[in-house]
Amino acid sequence: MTVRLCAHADEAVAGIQDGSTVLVGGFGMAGMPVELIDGLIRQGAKDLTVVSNNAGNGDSGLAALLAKGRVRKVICSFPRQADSYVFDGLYRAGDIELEVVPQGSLAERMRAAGAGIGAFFCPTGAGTLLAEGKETRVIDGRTHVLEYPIRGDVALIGAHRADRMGNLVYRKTARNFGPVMATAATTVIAQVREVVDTGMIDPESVVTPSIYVDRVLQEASA
Amino acid sequence: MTVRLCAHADEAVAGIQDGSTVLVGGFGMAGMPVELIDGLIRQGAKDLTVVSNNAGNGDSGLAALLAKGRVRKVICSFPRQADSYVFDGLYRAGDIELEVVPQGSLAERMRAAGAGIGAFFCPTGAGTLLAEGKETRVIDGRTHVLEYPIRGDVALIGAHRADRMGNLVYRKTARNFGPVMATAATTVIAQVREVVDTGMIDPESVVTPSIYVDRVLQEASA
Amino acid sequence: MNPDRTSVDAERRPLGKHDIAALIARDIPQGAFVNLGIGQPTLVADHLPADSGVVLHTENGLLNMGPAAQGDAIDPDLTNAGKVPVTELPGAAYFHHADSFAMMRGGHLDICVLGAFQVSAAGDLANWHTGAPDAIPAVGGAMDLAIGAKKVFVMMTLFTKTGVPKLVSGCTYPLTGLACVDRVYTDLAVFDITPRGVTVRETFGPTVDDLAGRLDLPLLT
Amino acid sequence: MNPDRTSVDAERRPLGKHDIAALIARDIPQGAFVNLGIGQPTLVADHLPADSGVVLHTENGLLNMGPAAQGDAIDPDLTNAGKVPVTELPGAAYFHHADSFAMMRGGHLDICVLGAFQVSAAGDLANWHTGAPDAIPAVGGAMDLAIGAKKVFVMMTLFTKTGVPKLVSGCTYPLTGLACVDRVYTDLAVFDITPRGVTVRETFGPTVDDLAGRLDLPLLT
Repeated sequence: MTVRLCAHADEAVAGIQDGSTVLVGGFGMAGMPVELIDGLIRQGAKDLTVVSNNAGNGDSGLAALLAKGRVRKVICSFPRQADSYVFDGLYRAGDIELEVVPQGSLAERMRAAGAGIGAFFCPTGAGTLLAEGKETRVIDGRTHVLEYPIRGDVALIGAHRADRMGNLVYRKTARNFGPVMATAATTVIAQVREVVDTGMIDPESVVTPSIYVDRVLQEASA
Repeated sequence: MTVRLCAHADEAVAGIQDGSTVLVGGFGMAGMPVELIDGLIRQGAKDLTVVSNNAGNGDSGLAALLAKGRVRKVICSFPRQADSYVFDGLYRAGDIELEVVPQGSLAERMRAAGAGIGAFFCPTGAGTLLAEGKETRVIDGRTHVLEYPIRGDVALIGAHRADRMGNLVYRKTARNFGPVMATAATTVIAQVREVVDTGMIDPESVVTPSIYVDRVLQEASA
Repeated sequence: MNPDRTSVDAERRPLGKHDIAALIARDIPQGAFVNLGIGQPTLVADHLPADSGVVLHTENGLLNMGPAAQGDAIDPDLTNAGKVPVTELPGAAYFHHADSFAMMRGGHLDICVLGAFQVSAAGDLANWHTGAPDAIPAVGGAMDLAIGAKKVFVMMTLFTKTGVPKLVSGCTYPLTGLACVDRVYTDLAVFDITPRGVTVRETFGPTVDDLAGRLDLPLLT
Repeated sequence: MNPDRTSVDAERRPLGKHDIAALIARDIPQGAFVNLGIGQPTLVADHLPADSGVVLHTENGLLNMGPAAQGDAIDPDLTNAGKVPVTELPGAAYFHHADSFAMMRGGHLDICVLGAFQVSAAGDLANWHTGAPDAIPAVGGAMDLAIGAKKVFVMMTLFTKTGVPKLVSGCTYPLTGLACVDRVYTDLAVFDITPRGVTVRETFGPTVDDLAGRLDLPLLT
């Protein structure tokens, strides 16, 4: 349905429920929807499952959400970083669950959710710790692991530009997980640097079509 | 490896082997690589399996290839059209095999081939004739059909513009199957309307990155 | 019968295809994302108000499709799923076939409107194959459309030209999809397919009892 | 030992990391599509000739990546997989993560160069996890890279700082991928992993017999 253009992050993240699965875009800081995450911290939803490539850095953004004890579980490919001390502390204390997924399988499992694929056989991780307990099958002589979709109740993504219908384009490698997460969540909330009139984005260059986007927040800093 | 810019269709289709699986782009005439198909007719490879949305119209293009008895099997979603009399005649005479695949599963099976997915559970067609004999599984209460990748030895696709590295952009709905087929074949041959210098296509707007493209033919008519 | 729930208008004549299209257009919410199947369902577009904000999807790779192209606007690179030249509207987006069918199969379209040979009381749809032994099977995107949209509306006449019902207790033609139809718009009535059975929403000419007498399935109101 | 097949240069000193990188760069064919893993493998880029036509892929969504960005060219929207600011070259293309990993997993990259804790005689790779009980597991794209490229090259020292071999009969660290490594470039020698076993291609200082004496696996030449 018609996209809502939000004047403030609090409006953009309104209504996120306790217990939600929240897909959070970004790879490092590129594409990270910082204002939306800060909005989610103010908004107060708890018992969240966060799906993101990393598990937060330093003390802001995702790390701040974790520090407030609002995240029950993290699904990511790479939680351990030089300054991921907030996550590290919670994990070692047993205060947070972790599911580590190979980066490509993380993306593909979200794509499957968005694309109506019930499950898929994937060669990545076969024979490793990360495939333990998963169904496997040899196809064309190669062992594959059966992977299931990862669906979000909400996706928080960062994009470069939106039109008033909600079509999105990204910028350089800040594109990363945004387009996939936009297909995989019930409510998709995009933080963008600018909103332009409908018709000002070339239809050949749209990366996330308007159908996937529910709310758009123009960054305050832009 | 480095793309080859071909001066003539005969050079572009050189070396296609008897018995090859050939993915042919286009939806109706939009995106149909007519010069490459004509080149394949001259080139002479036979006993082909053709994967395309339709099974030829009128007397030219794919229909002409079929009429010459060079195609053993067609895998498509919609063989029957008002002027598909060449295919119809061969089919009724038992002179050609047909595998009908739902249009989305056709695209997704080629995507799987290109994306290294061994097989996937798909809800499309469950409980219908087209799922007969296929493995099924109920996932989240819904019956899914296990679908396997469709790989091409060769893909013949039509695009709008290439740069000298082989990056491709398409035009409007002529994009259709081209980008998917480009990922799914060992040798990818693109017919384009114009070839521009490398750097003249916006990296944000590339639809088929150069890694997928082996040969480029600039249309003679362009 | 519950007159609060079913609108029976014995004064109304059976609807023509344009009337059915208008009826469907009336029921499409503001701003919905909609796929109109090949054939009669495309008529629905003509009845959407200019300010409806409805966004049309065509499975060959376009969102926010405009009306059929005329004259100089005809572009062989821009067609709908029926291969008819069309136009694009501001805010359009192009994508390839795998992305387009991912959008359909993933449940992102709000409504899809399809023609049918038969619809069963359980919402099974048959619209791709007559089952005739010499017919060449051709499915296109019918099965993807049938299972993908949040709501599937069928647009058809209630009876064949020879008077055989097309809303049936079980389909005899080969199926397109199982339990996928939500609502059936016909020339004589509109039906909802519900877990309890087939419910009559509205009739045009016949009473519900008239319809019940001509159909081989129970009707709820 | 077959001196026609193995180049043993007892005069040469063990290679430093830049020498190994140069060696790998020498073996990358003109125009190849290559992913250089995080850490030492990124050094290979510095040794590719300007006219090599080699196209670098970074799994966070860019083909035809350029060198690290300096000064005003630093753009927070443009990094490599190690989150280091980089540049783009003419003919670059951006894509999202599902497309990027489809490209990797689908076997479209010609070569991937990875670091390793251990490589086994069967080509098993261990490079993501020390297996230490208190280690926080973090895999990133390591498993996708290991199984996806047409050829997987490993770049590592042959022994740990305490002299323990890293080319082993079977990995003791948790695996990244099974039977996925094709060639191992080390400071002391280059090895091919073949169906017959581990073959020494070239040594730098030690003889093959020296190496065989220090490694717990048979070496072919």
